[in-house]
Amino acid sequence: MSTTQSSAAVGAQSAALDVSRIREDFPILKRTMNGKPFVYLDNGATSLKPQAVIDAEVGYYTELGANIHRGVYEFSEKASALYDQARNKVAGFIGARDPRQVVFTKSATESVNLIVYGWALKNIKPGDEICVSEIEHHANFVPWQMLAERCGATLRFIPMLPAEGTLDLSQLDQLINERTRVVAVTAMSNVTGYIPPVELILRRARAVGAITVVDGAQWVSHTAVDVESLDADFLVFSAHKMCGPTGVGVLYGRERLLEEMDPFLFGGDMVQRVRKEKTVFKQIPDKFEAGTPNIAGVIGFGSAIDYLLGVGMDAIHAHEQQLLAYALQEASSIDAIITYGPSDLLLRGGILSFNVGDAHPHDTGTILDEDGIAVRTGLHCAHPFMHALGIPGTTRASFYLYNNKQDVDRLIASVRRVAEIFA
Amino acid sequence: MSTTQSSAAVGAQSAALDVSRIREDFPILKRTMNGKPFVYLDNGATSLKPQAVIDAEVGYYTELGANIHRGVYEFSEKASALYDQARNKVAGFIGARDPRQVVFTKSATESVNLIVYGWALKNIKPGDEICVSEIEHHANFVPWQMLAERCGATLRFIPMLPAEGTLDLSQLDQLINERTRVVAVTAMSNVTGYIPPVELILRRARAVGAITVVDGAQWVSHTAVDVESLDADFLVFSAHKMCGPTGVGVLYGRERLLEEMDPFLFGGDMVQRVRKEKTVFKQIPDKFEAGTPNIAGVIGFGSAIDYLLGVGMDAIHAHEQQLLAYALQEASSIDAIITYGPSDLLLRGGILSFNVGDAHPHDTGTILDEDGIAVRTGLHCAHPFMHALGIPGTTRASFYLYNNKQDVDRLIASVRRVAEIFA
Amino acid sequence: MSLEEDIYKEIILDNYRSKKNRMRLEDADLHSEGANPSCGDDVELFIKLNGDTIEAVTYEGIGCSICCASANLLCESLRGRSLAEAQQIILQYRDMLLEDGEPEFAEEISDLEAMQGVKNYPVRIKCALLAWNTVRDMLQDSAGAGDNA
Amino acid sequence: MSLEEDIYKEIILDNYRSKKNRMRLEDADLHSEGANPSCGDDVELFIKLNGDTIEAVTYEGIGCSICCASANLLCESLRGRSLAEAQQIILQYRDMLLEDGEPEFAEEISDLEAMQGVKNYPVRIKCALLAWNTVRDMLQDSAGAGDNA
Ligand SMILES: Cc1ncc(COP(=O)(O)O)c(C=O)c1O
Ligand SMILES: Cc1ncc(COP(=O)(O)O)c(C=O)c1O
Repeated sequence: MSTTQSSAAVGAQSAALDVSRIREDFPILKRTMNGKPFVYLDNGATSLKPQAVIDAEVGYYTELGANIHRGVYEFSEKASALYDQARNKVAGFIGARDPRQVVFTKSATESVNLIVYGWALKNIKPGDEICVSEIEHHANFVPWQMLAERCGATLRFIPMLPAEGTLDLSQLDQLINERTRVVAVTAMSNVTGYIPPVELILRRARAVGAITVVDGAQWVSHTAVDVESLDADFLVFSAHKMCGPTGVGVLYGRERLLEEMDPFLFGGDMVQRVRKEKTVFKQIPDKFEAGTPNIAGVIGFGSAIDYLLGVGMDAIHAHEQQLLAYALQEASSIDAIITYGPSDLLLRGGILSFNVGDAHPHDTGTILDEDGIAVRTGLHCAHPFMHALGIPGTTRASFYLYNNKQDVDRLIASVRRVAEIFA
Repeated sequence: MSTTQSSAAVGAQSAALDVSRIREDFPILKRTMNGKPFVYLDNGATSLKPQAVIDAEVGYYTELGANIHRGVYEFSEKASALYDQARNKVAGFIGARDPRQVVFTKSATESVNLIVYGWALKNIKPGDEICVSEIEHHANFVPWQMLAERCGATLRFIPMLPAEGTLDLSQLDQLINERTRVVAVTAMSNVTGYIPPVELILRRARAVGAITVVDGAQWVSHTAVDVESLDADFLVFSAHKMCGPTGVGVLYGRERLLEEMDPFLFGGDMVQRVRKEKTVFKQIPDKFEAGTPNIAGVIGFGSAIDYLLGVGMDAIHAHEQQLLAYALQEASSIDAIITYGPSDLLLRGGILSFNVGDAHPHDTGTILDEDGIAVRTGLHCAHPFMHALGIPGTTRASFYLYNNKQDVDRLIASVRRVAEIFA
Repeated sequence: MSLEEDIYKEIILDNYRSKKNRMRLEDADLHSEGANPSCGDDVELFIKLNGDTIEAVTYEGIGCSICCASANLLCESLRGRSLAEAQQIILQYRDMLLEDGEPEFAEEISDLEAMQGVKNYPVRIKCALLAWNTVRDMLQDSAGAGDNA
Repeated sequence: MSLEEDIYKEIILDNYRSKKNRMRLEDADLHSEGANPSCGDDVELFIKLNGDTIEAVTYEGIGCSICCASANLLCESLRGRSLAEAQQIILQYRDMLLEDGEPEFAEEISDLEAMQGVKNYPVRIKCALLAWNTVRDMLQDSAGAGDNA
């Protein structure tokens, strides 16, 4: 995985972002929340949008307005071209060889389900095994659980080591074996920011001929990604977590597999020829994009990709690493705080999950909210994870390119207040 | 169906819209296309967006930005409230008793597929019959064809009468019989604007205990709808055809059926409790809304509903009827034109489908484009329809609230040019 | 208005931390579970009846300070009450949070008034109601079941 | 630049309407179908070979004036040609529409130049290319098949 390399280079690189210039691009950062300047540390849930992305969506609505791939008039052709360009941009962003490997869905969640309905339901047989990890987001777990139930397959879990929330790979060769048909694993935990050794897991999966699914929802937004060297069969992610609009997801897939797969949603635009007796479907990626897509969203996503590339993914990654290191250092001065995740920062993206004394995460969130700070609290759609740790959730601060040290200082000050109240 | 009543009242009512004021609300109408003032007559494909809807989307991105249903902070709570309000508005708009009957999808197309995957695949058995009409859009045909194929069921067609593109109901009692499990029918043809006697078809379907699915993609946008009196099991439609954003669809369903249905997409936010062994799903509608939804789109849709209600659906319907009558009258003076659809305007929404001499629709579209007029040309995602008529497609002009007589005049003038070139 | 004044005052934190009523009742007559999936709060209630009187009431579960404090206060204020009295108290409690009712709790359960500050934080009202809605539904269901029998 | 000057001129409309080459060849040696799903154009080509020479070439299908006119012109200009000559003409035709190549067709097939105006309407270029891409692929495939044999 290219991550390890780029994060290893962080110290040397010092590719400092011009964060104050970047902050100018995000209009919402001028707002106040509960009377305090807005500090947004909920990037794991969704990212803020730069003006360029908002403008791209508005531009589509005020200058083109038309549906795509169906009109012979100028505005429709222009909208179609922008839509197709967005696909090219996404393909380029992740290093896909061919834009036809990029399918637009409505979310990373739909992308995983597309794999399950289009590939897995017809290929998984009773007795087959599906291997996931214990730290998966529900989006990359519940669909596989449903699949196992429907097909009579067995679900196996790469266990979590409670100490640092990392994966225990010591039994990998038993967990992924010749009965394993699918290995689905996250490239970055949305709870702790932990970046598992996906390369290793995928290598083992390929050795037994299993299909590999990588959940990149947290990862693609924060790191330079190269799907060719990752060598996964499928990669899923969401636009809204990477400066793009809501309602757009991506399924990247190996060409051969996408071609083998059944269509998932049926309807207009995915068909070549429809007769009462028989329908012939289009080729990939069209056969997976039935109906009118989220045109404005996809066009806005194209502009988000441009924006991120303009800033530079390696620089973003390095910046988040610095913020995380700073936050951890500051947090360590608060007695009552417990943080989760690996102590080796090279194994982590910019997420700080914690609890304060006996304050419930919900209480912590409310106090931070009063101080103008947005964080996520609770189970983070990762019930099995929390269950394994035996905690009622965490408070999660997650960083992105527009966050700065002041944001961390505000966070730490507010956490101190939590510690005092619940002393 | 309430349609027939309201359209019957058109003559008397003369609820004239203030179209020039309405046009002010749509910024794109100030544009030119190919150097000519833009005439948008492609409303069947997608509608233009009023400033209020654009503002609602932008407002979400610039003032809230947060994900919904997961945050304890102010902006997330506000975004959640707006999202939930949009559901209430949609429910009110179609006269649903309970907002929980409104499921947000990404499109009408996904809504039909949700019914197929969530209800039909587990209920349809070999030998069962599914009845659709020959004039369906692919969105309400291809999913049923796939279902029939997978389940060994038989697809039956309510045939089209080629003369006016209306449905032949003379064999209805044989076509819908005690083996019929599903009856799926459009409430308004996207090719001709024909409004079939859905009430009659649904009554027969209920008599044999079949599930009824109404495709309202063209209908809900143009008519006051009351699902209670329609008494259908399911109704599907898309926001983008009714002044709303792209990437949002609706599945309305009868409570009992929605509750019986399996979830369709699996992941976060649709679960109550997830354990490695077993997952408990949320209630309707949440169990159908896995993952981060199109938050900006749904909030924008809420504002589109407000906008349409502000103008008044009966007035919109009457206005389109007047435009259609005018367009048909003007068109009749062009020798080479052939128009499709019922001669009785009470059976029609505001769509004019036509061909000119031996000009292929594509040629017509190009000439109209040069004259600044946006229309749709081709098969309109209704191959079986075109096949039944034996034509290579049509040119379709479709009206909406912001169209006026000048638009029709411009259309007619350009069609004359087509007739001259292809004389 | 500040969190320390409205919510995070001693009386609530004490009730949050109290383990007194936090246990399962193995011989409960009534038992029910309530959850707020959006925040992960999850509460189980146990009631032991003696005729029409609530002899014992306890709770178990996971929740924030407001959720747990309100559950503990619930146990404290319903123990020893008749079902009719209990229903009256539940009504008053809900009114305090949902309507603009000024609370007029009897002296011995006036601690319940401490929850009034939650009103200033609309997001948290559902935390303060979870246990109370659960007990209300539980009593209604059992009354309904009685009617049917 | 206007449609009447660039596209809808007599030579194209005549080729669009011509029925001369519009038929199936039952004894064709090569047969292939091409489609532009986005506009519904759908063309079938039939070629009868005599050694290396295209003895007959016809088309069938549904398409706009540009699509059908270009298919008819294709038949007119490839009939009687050797495969090598045909490939040369196809190359030139595609260059005319896709590159900035000034067409230099031989006198007897100079009607092909009429299609040049389509360049001003980028949306329609794919209509003008459908039959020509289909024949190119068909000849390439058959050459490839020959090599393998
Ligand atoms: C009658 C009809 N049904 C269904 C659809 C599908 O709508 P969407 O593309 O928004 O899913 C359309 C739109 O093209 C339509 O006209
Ligand atoms: C690791 C991970 N996977 C998947 C998802 C699902 O993304 P979405 O809600 O956009 O479908 C998320 C986002 O919450 C995530 O953090």
